Amino acid sequence: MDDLGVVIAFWALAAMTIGAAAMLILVRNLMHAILFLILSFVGVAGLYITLSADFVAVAQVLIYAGAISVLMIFAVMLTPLSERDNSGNFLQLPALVLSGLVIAGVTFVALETEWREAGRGSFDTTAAEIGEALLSPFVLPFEIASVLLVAAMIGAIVIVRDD
Amino acid sequence: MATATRLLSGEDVAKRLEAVPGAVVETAEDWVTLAPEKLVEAARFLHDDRDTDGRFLNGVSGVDRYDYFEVVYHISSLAHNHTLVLKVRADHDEPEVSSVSGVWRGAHLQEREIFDLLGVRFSGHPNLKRMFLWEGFPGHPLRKDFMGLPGGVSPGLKRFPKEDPEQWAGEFRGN
Amino acid sequence: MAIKTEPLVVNIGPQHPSTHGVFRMRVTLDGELITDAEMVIGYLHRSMEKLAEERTWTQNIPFTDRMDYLAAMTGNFAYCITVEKLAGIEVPERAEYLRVIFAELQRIASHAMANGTFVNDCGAWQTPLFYMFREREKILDLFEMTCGARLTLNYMRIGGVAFDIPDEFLPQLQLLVDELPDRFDEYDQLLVDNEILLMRSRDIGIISAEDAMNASLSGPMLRGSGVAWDVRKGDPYGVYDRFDFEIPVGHTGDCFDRFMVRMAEVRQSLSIIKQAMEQLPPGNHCAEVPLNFRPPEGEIYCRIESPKGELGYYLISDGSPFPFRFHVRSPSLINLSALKEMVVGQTVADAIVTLGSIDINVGEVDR
Amino acid sequence: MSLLANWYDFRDLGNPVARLIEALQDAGLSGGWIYAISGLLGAIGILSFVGVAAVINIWIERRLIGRIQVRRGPNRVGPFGLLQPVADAIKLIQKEALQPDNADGIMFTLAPIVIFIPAILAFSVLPWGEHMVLADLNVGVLFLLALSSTTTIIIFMAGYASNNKYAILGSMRVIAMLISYELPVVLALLGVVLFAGTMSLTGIVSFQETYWSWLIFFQPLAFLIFLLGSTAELNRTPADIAEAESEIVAGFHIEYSGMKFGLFYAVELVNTVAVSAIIASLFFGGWWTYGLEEFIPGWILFIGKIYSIYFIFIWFRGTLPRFRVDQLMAFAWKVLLPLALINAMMVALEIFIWTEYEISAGIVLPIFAVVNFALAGVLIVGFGRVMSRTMERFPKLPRLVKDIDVPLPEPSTA
Amino acid sequence: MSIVLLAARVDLEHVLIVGAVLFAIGLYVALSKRNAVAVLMGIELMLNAVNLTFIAFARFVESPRPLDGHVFVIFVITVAAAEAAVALALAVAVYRHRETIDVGKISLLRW
Repeated sequence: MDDLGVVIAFWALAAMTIGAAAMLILVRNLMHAILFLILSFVGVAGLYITLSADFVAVAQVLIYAGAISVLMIFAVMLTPLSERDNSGNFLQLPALVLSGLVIAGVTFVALETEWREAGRGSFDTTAAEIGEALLSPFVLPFEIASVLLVAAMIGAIVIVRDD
Repeated sequence: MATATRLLSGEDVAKRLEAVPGAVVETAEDWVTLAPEKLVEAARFLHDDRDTDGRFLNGVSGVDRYDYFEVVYHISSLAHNHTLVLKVRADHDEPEVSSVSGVWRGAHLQEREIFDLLGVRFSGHPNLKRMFLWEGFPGHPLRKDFMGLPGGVSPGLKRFPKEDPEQWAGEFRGN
Repeated sequence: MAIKTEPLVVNIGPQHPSTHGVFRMRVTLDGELITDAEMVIGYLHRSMEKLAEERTWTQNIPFTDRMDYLAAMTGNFAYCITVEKLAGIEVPERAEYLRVIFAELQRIASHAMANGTFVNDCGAWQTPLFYMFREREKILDLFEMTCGARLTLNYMRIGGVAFDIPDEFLPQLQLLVDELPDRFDEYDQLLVDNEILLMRSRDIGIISAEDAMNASLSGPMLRGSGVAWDVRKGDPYGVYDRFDFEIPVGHTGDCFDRFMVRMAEVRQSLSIIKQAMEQLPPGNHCAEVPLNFRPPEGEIYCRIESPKGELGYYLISDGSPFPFRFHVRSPSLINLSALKEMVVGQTVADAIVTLGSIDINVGEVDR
Repeated sequence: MSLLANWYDFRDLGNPVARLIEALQDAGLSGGWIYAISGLLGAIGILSFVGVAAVINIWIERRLIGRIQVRRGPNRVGPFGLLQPVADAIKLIQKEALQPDNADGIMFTLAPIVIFIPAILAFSVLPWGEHMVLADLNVGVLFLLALSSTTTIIIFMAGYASNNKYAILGSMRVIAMLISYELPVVLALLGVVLFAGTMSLTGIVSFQETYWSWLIFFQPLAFLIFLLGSTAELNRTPADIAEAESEIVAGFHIEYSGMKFGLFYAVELVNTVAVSAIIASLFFGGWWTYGLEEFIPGWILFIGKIYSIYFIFIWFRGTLPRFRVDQLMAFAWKVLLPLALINAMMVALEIFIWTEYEISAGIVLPIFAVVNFALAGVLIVGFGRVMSRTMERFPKLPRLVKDIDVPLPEPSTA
Repeated sequence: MSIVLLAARVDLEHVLIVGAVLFAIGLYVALSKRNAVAVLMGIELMLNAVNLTFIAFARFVESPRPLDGHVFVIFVITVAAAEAAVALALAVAVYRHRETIDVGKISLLRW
């Protein structure tokens, strides 16, 4: 990936994504945290576009920024008597250590592995191929996913139902 | 063509109210005066009685007669198309009349209005609070002697006593 | 087990586009559902009952304009007819007919306003309101032609009316009477055939006939609940017993019935105006009444059918030039008696529609 | 029907840009620069249209609503009141931008600004002419849907940050409503996408050009569902429950004043134009108008179509009362969603028949049009019958009584 | 291999490192926050980081069917949506009984 514009866009979006994700740790208000999470999701979608995955990027915005975050807002608004701050618990230090280890480990692996890089350019179009892939080699997981969605929907309804 | 509403004479009403012994204190040409302690009973009787059918309360009004307060009930029957007038007297210093808002829902607001403007307390009223004037307004302006009372006044808010937050607390409680 | 949520207490009003003035409703919400409602009034209280005790009987007529300022003519009418009954004053025939014509015109204007704002409360973006205003405007033009005022008319006097009608009045009125039925047919098409309006107003804010009577409701609210009662029929005042008209009565007592009763009453009023125009006799328009006349000692309660309901005056005279007690049975206030029962359990949107269908006028609620 | 690619050919403003890019390539600029320059030109074009539209629409909407309401509308400032939007803007800018005491300051300020991003981005994928498209995304339709779903969050942001009960009510309403209306709108567009076989808006327009027919003739049901669904997504009457000024005063933007309110006001107009443009592209052929674009520039035809559809929205606003929240939800879930599902299945069946048996388009497309129109009519009438079963179809008018008639209550047996 | 992250190009390693940082932040949030919704946010961030690496592999690594990574991401998004729905329903259900969604206070294994 050599195009200067795309490289600049990638790093800018990466900075935005990680910055927004880091704000998730820092902000006090849960509602602000959700908004930063949405910003982070949108940033990830932008990263997908720079990696020439336009269908996934749009799906990311549609589902993560448009639906899952709204679900989270619903969850927060439906639990008004609970505390709405975003404080940490006693696991903060171990979590920090663990996170640092994850970054170190993955960076080490990423840099030390010899990847079989294809060196091809960006994809022209992905939607049609994804559709075909979903319906020919991945048709069983596709159907299972729909079953999973139905099961999740029924489960969610059962859990929150008034007894 | 319809005929005009008939106004029952006091004697007629008194005759009907014989079912409630001791209710009628005084019978005038057009109205009867009831004993305060029998008011609700008489009202309930007039409301339920099929011949009188006082299901519709036209209005309740209070009058300051200098020596006493008078609460006037205009009751009518839409089915028989007649109307009758009841009056109840209340003491001028400690005016208190039992509330008929349990009999007629429509008396609810009007009794509040009378309490607000004349200061007649209605015992048994579910929500007896000031309606037009604010909580903490001194005095009851429709009384004839309002101008002579402390706080009763030529206009100007500065002469009213300082507001007490406690008086306001009632307004934000439930009904 | 329901989710424990905080009840949300919302003040609807006093500054709210749909409370028709400075009316305030404090509602407790569970989500969008109203669990409790309390009305807070008095923002427009002008102490008219007290002020009236300091003024002569004639000087009190302008107060009656300013109570229900959307139906000033019927306010005048009720007060004048009560004083006349108290003092036993005979009113000339022509004045009686003029009073009927103006009262019915005022009823059309008031109902047009009520229905326009009702549909506005349902969320129609002011279009029906403007149409209704157009008709009301023509009626106000007629008022202006006769007495020079449009809103607070002060037209009726004890013993008659203040001015005779000008020559061009009757042709203009004829034009209006010919035109209005078509217009209201058109509004029926626009509004009554509108599925959204039906969805919004039917089975909303129901009050049964028995409850309506018990809560002393009157006017279109009582008739909407299915009680065929109209003071003009039941206790004819003035010359109302000479006209042939019908009482529109609703079926279930929901907001739509009240709306439709008003729509139908407009047509009945037009028919009364037509008959009154035909029968209008020549003659004097006002009886001779001294300016500071003293009615005999006594008390009287007299009522008329104002657009909002039964407007009654309870007057006590002690023989002086001033009333001893001046009490108004204001339909707007008493029609609010059942408000809490009607709105609790509904959503906010329905509560607004219900309030709009009651057609209050805060000037008359607070006086 | 190739266009003459002269630089001055105003029939398609994409041509001069293409010429410019060629010239730049000849001058030896790198790809990034050319990309930046062409993007900038397109952005300038879109932003100038959006800006002018936001201003002009104020005038158009107020005048038209005025005509509907038998009044004249603004006619004092400038000829025919044309300068009224300018006066409005000056008034709004002069006003103090109030902020409630306990409002969430940053969110409160950010919301009216951020809400413009999806509104303007929506224009970037629309084809204005044969070569006039800024970003020919091959997932264009999905992109538009994604944009509309983000608007939800921003409106919620505005309502939540205001710290006002009416605003909270409005923003919760908007979230519930937009989530509900996402589904029928997506499914309606699924029918269109299935029929055209592409998600790119350019592709859909060229599909209509290829088969010499607007898509509305094949997708009347999808058109109606999308039109009604988008009134809800746009917060316009009869579905303006989020700002319902007669109930919750102004909903999510009750606390906004001055130019912050002005931005919300403008974004509503811009969004309406965007939705009108989407409808024009998807269902009315975009810039393509049965060969008329040979004589009149395609983008002018497109703007004409946009405003024709915009007129429908204004007409709705001037005529219809508002739904209640639960009625609006029920309408989405019980009427629009099943209809959209049936429509999508029908389209799938038709496309299957078309491709499997290789019938020529000339025979099969008229049949599809007839079938789909018949299906739409049957479904709408049938659903109307089913849904209105609980209530009588026509209201009872008041009965007319000659004389007073009040019955006595039944005598109690006790 | 020189460790120059901000080179004027984007390679697989760079995307992987961005994904790792995102994953680490998500892990930290998921482990250290007290509110159940915040924990869920951390999990969603971790899923996003994984998706990012999938897309990166699809983009850069040689494969006969390079778009399988995208298909995987679609599946992950599907599962994440289902998971979010159920998890938030659980949060609401727990709130109904205990009036809190603080994961530290939901320690009893009975209601």
